[in-house]
Amino acid sequence: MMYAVAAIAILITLALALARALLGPTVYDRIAAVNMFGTKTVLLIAVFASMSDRSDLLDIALVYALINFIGVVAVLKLVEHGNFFTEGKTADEGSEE
Amino acid sequence: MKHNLILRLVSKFLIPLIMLFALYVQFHGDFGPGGGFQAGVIFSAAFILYTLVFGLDAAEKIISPGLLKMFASLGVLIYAGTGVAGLLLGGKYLEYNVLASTNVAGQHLGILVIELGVGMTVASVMMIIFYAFAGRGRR
Amino acid sequence: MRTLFVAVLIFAFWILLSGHTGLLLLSLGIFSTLLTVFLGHRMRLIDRESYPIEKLPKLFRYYFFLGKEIIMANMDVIKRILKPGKSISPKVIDLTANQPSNLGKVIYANSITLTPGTVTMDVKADQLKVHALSKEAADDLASGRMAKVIHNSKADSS
Amino acid sequence: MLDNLIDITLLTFLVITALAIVRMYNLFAVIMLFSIFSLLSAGLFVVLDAVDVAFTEAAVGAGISTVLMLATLALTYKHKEEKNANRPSHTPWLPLTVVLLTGAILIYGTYDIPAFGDAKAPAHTHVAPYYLEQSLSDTGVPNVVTAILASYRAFDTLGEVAVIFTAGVAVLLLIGRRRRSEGDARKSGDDNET
Amino acid sequence: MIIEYLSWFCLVSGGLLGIIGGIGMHRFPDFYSRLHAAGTTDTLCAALFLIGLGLQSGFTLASFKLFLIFAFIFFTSPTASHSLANAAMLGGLQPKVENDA
Repeated sequence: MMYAVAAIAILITLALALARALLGPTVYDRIAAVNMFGTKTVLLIAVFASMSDRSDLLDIALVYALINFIGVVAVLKLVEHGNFFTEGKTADEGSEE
Repeated sequence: MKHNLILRLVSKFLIPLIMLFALYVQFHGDFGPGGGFQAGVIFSAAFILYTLVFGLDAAEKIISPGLLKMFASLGVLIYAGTGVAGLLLGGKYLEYNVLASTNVAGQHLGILVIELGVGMTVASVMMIIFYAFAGRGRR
Repeated sequence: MRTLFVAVLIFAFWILLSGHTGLLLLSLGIFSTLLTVFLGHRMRLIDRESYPIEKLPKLFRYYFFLGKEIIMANMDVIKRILKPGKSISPKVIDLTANQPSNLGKVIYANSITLTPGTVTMDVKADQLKVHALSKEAADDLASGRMAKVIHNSKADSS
Repeated sequence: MLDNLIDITLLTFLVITALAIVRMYNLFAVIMLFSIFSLLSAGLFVVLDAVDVAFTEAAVGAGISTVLMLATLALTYKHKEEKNANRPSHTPWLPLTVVLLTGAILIYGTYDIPAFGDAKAPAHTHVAPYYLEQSLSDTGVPNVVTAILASYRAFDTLGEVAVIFTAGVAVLLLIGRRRRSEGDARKSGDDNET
Repeated sequence: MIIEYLSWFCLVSGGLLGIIGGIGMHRFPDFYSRLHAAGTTDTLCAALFLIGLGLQSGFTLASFKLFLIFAFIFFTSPTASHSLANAAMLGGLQPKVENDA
């Protein structure tokens, strides 16, 4: 019961986010919607995992939580430089040690 | 000039965790979902994040394209070599039962080794593809 | 020293992920930890910015404060979403992040983003560009209340 | 009950997204919708209990595919300067006919497929029961998908790895070569073999 | 029993928060204000959901994984929001502002 309520709430949110992604006037609106969609999918999978009592499903949610923002980073990089090969800084440059 | 400070710091924190998670997926394919293919993809995602944030030149200093090609071939070689090892030990090609003293142990060892091969190949090929795409257009 | 600590941390992460304590998986875990730490070291990822181990207790105290702050700000945004008619008056303001360390600046900028109503748009040197949903949110930030808490919790010291 | 609800909702979203992708001309937006598509399919696979497939979808869809598609876009965009070349130059009728015909044939083909959940279907009588019952004692691996992929069907997987390897080689041959004629003094040491 | 009520509370309020955030994505006039509705209510929503689920599963490995999911969302979500705002800014999208001061 509890899980059903949670899942339905997430599905409604997914629908709202999907509508924004489809309407979206600017491309950034769509990306924001995709981002929200990603988080909500993670939650949906987590709810489903708890409901069916299978903790191995949580690994999938974990993957999304870990690497879903790489797409947004790629978008930033593309908008900023127009390519992917521009020299960035090495990791220790600008740090204090 | 400190560019993208937030991104740089958060990536520095997350990349080792993504890599460890990839290795966890690699070695727990027997128990839960996952296996070599998924692990390879996640591992290469960590590298792609590194490339995106710190630039292609920095990434090529960590693992050069030549080394990647070697790893990609090595993965296939490990897989095929496991099969040959089965042949040499008196079984059929890719028959794992003869690899260890008992059948189950042999199967376990064989699966572990070939998954490692799969993971290596997939991770390197993904990185090769990304390097090729990202480096295209660089003068 | 820090590398050792990070290695222990990462190994703990492995154990808790896997939950298996067989000999094979433990040794694979050790192997994975070593590989990760080696690569992390090669990429120069492990330093006092990304794994600030000596500041952990202070950071915890700060995140407790931040949690309260997030809930309050969420309430505010919810009210604005549900209020009929025009409820927002967006502003862009410039702030100076006077935290001495990079870590402090990132914590500050991310805290601004995490509390709804304000999003950090850009970080250049120590200038933050912040988009705020309303005048109140902007004024609250400009008053430097959050920066003061970060300073008091000493999470930002270099 | 709840499973069915989630199933149907996600499938509906999937269809809507697919239609939107077809209708859209802005490639950047299409890539973003693709990542929604991938998220939805991963969710669907989870609900349908295909955990390993869901994992693959998650791993590939979350990171790699978006980045690679964006990279492709970054490469092709420069060569296409005209902004409003939106409308396709061909008429839709020929492709539509082909698609409709193929679809009709495929639907006709489904009449020979055994009914849903039919216990006598070949898929359930041939080797699947053996795999399901014996894999644990044969291989000692709890995850039956891994047991099938890596042990019973190890030849197939070897082929797949070879395919991936070939894909890498092909990409290298096609676009891996740097144009070094334009004064590439900066990089000369470690990638001579490209 | 108390735990039961608590996790009910968490899940319901998390769900409501998510839906309200979704509504906000449609009510607000421009991209930057929508980002507030979407990107940032996400964090609290996720936290509430994961706490609720964690209370259900008790002190197990599963709830540890739930905690990890929360922790990663906690770090990646503001980063993604910031990157997106930064990208939009660099891409030349002007925020609608009211300078009444």
